[in-house]
Amino acid sequence: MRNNHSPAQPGEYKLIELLAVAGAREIQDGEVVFAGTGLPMLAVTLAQKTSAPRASIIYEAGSMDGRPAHLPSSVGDARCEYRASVSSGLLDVFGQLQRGVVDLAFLGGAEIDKYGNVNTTVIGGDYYNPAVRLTGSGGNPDINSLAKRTVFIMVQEKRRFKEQVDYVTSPGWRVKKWPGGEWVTRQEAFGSVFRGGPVAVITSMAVFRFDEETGEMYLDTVHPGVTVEDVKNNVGFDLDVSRCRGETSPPTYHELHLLRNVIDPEGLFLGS
Amino acid sequence: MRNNHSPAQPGEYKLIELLAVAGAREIQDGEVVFAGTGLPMLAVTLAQKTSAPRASIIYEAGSMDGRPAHLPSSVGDARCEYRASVSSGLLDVFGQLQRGVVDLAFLGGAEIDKYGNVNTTVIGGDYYNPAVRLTGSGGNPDINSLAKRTVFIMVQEKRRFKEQVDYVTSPGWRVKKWPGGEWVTRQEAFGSVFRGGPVAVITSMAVFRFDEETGEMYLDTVHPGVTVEDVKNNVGFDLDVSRCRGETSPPTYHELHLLRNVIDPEGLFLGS
Amino acid sequence: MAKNKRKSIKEAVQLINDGDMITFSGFTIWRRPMAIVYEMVRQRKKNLHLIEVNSGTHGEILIGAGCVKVLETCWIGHELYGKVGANAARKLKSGELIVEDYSHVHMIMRFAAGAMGVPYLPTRASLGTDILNPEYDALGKHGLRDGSNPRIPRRKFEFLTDPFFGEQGDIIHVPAARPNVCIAHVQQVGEEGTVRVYGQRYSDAEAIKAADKVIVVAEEIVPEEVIRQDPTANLIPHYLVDAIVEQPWGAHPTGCFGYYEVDGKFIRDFYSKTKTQEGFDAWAEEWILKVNSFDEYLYKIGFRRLDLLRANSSYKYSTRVKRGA
Amino acid sequence: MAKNKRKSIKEAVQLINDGDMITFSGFTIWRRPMAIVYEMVRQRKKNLHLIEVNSGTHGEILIGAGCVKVLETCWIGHELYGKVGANAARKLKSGELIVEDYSHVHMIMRFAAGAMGVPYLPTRASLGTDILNPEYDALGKHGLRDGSNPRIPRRKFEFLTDPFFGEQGDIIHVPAARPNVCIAHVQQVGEEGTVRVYGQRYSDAEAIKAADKVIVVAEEIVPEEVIRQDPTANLIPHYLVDAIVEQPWGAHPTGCFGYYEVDGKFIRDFYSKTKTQEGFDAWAEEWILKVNSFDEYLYKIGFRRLDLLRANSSYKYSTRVKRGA
Repeated sequence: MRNNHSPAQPGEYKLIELLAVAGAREIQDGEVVFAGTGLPMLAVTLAQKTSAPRASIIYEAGSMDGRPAHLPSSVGDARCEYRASVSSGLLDVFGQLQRGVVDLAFLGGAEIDKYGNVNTTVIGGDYYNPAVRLTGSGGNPDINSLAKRTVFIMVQEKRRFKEQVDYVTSPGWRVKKWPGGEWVTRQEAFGSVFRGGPVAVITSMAVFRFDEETGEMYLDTVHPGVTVEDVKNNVGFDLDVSRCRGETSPPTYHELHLLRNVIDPEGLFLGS
Repeated sequence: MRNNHSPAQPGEYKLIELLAVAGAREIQDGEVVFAGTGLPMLAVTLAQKTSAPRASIIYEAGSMDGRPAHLPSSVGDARCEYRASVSSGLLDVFGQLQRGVVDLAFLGGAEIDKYGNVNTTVIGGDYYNPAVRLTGSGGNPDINSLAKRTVFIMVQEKRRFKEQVDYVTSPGWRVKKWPGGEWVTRQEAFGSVFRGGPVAVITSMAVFRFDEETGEMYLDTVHPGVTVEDVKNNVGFDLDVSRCRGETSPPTYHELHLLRNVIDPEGLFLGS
Repeated sequence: MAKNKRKSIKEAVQLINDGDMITFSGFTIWRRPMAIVYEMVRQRKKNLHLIEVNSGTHGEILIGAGCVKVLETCWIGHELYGKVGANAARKLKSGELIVEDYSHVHMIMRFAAGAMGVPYLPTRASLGTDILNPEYDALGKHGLRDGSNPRIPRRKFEFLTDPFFGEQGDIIHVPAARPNVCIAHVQQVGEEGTVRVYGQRYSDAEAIKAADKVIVVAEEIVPEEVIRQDPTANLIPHYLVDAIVEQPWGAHPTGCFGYYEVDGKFIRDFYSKTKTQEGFDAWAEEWILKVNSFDEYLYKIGFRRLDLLRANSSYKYSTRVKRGA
Repeated sequence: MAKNKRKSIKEAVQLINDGDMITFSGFTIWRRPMAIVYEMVRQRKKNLHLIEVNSGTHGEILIGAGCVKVLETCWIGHELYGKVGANAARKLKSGELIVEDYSHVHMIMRFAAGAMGVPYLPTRASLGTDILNPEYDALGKHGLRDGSNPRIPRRKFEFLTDPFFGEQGDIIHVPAARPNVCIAHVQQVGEEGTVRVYGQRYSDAEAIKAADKVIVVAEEIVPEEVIRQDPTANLIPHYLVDAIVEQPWGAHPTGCFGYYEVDGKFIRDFYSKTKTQEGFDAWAEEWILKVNSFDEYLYKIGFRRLDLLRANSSYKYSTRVKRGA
């Protein structure tokens, strides 16, 4: 009988399951995590049930360290506050975020650039007459700018990994300082409230991290079955692949069991 | 049998009962009243049981429109929140105050000057080495400065009614504009948030009001048994008595019954 | 004791004027005052200025129906059931709608400022983003920051530094939100207007307190003496509420903690129709204009569907509705 | 799940350092952490900087015992049971204590700023008062605003005007309160640290969130799974709490909603003794230094008195204790 904690083989898991597992591994036990809707929820919930049982999750609609019996469909969902430590509202949780309570942010994005600037607002055309108008920022830039570390989970496509995003919704390692608009480092922009920034981007093909000096994205691991060349072909800027450590660790059978049978048996995010 | 609503005679009521009744008569039905501890509580509660049943009371510790079954001994008392509309905390009630919700403030003071500036901080000597150090402001200046009208209830003594108070704890009709310290009208100091100011001072001897033009205090009514001369002798500045309307209306038997048997049967503020 | 605040949905909507600045209770697709929103479309409200911490299905309906001129918010979409606000996107591109982008923290602080009666609040959220880019000041670009509308601030942001602790880095001041009207859907309201919200309170307290006029729709109007038995559980004192309306299921298709689930299927269908104006118009004809009242709308949805959405009394959400793909 | 935060009173007080900036739960003579305050006197804490929305009997004890160097607050007294803070007044005049006056709104906004992680908040309360007089800046006068203590702001206030709505009149910025430690007495805390407060919450949330270290004393430590059955009734999430202590009656002689009444007679007696330093010293000898623990103190007060103070379960306060003159 195969060991539950041994890695599953390609074909035995879905991409989204790999992403959830890769996300879960970014969480240290005891951390306070601020997570968005969707994959971040899978990742954090999985971590709580494996390596980080004492991690607490804040959702931006106002729940703190809920222990959902059923997977929430969004952060406003009644399921988020089941057995929570506190359930209140936005002013409370965003106040805590600004106060410096949050260790790790888990967020998504439509576009990203080599400095980790993320766009969820407008793509193409002009700001006032865009080719595509997206949802707007939500809490993405707030959570990313005030947590100690941020992990983005995204779809990998060349058009989404750009030299420069069309609109900086959420700040990376090099940003513009307003109202002047001069390019500065994230540390310079945030001054006293600089606490860190994006540490990883987990995509459908790979895991990326950022150089501590230059703030530029580099390839850390490729997902099983994906080549470094594949990744390069799906990135719109010159990507440093010299530090690639090899393959992203696949899910274990135990993790797959948890995801499929315990965390998302309804197939809300995993699909059917 | 005497009519319950006929006025009681001197000797049939205590001074404090007269003050509570005079206070109650300042309240219009339906108003939102922000009241301090002590006599203001008697006044507001009496008004709710007579002419202003729809008046709501906010106490600064965080209760809104409580309907106490027993008289509270202070604004933090559990009795304040009995059958309240909301019980929360300071940020909520002071936020509402600043937002402009409060029609009438009911406050006390140790010293007052002819412009209605009130002192509850230091008397005599220097600010840093005073003859008497009092409690400090509490919410007095906040409530007085952000309500639409303020009524002060105080003891009348010459040393308490001064040309100029030793320290302006709570602002009257002429105040200093800081940080420069130039004397300005209350309207000038408050600008856009000017909503009104002190309208009456009810003391152990009389009721005073303020001239709309000059902001100076004048005598409105004297309590039964007190002469205009008595009042002048107990005021430390030149008092306008030309507009005195006569006597303060005494309590009715019904009001005395409510105060003694319904509102403060324990003698908390009325004494035994 | 208090004057009678009870209104019908029609009467409540008559309190809203064309051109008003409006905000709402709830969060994305949770606890939105849909019964009022449908009636606003029926009464053909015009030139509304929506100011919201975040928007959702209710905003998309008002925008699709042409009731809205300005949308100030951090987000519009339908969560899992529709990834963008398609009506807003279309009308932004056609020039019919002005969208002003702020972040989530900016918006909640704007409402907190409005609720506390100050003209702004400071924050350090979202530095380094294009939200702060002065060229992306939509109200300014459209000439609306000239002070002629006292509810529209003359600047989108101000940048300052800290004189107290010697901290480096910018502080942003965000202007207060000062809506004419807040329309809230809650679980319970007392006969005098005391508001009780169960579950997450989102930004309801700030939205209600920031507004000059407050309309509260509740699943249930309850005796004031009962709701006052636990005043710490209440959110808003009666004297801040102008009108109360009882409308069970009044937040459908959005969800209501303890009462019913989000109707994801209904919202997904709505979203799919909003990809064209014609699609939206047909949807609005069917679900809003051809039904005369919210009760008729509920009848059209049907008992079977509504009962599946009904919350389990322990979990506070439905355990019977199918949510997955 | 969480690490064990349970401490004895002695251990909890060892978390407080000489020179720390300290704040407390409660309001004047309600829900003050007296068991901890008595132990602070026994452990002879020194040079404390108290920063409080308002102070009360607990502050008077620490000041009388010489533990306090600075008091920043809007008020100190004992409500009906003692009209001023006599120890504070005496030590202010002798130069042993620095008192910095702010108003009630200023102080709550200072704590709200600390809780929200911003260096200041704006307000319009108390314009035209000597609180704003630059000559009455006690910390400045004593040379403490030189930036050497990062928790003491470099100015007492800042004066600005509104650039957004064209409003006239000054806006005051008040600096954030950033205490090292908050000591809170509450009714219930979960085993992991989740805090529940019954009745008015005063400024507890802001005081706790503004502080770097949080000590919570509760009437009862309760199972975390029970306190989490109604998370909307909880005030503070467990991860903000560092130490928890169970101490029934731990707020005596101040009151605790739902548990017991203010012991007015005890406070009145205390106040009468504080009119001289000798009087206070004798009181402290009898009630603090000669008793080794809070349990011994309760024994000295006696069951008969405590039981009279015990709250009626419906009213949430005692209906049996005599309160009047």
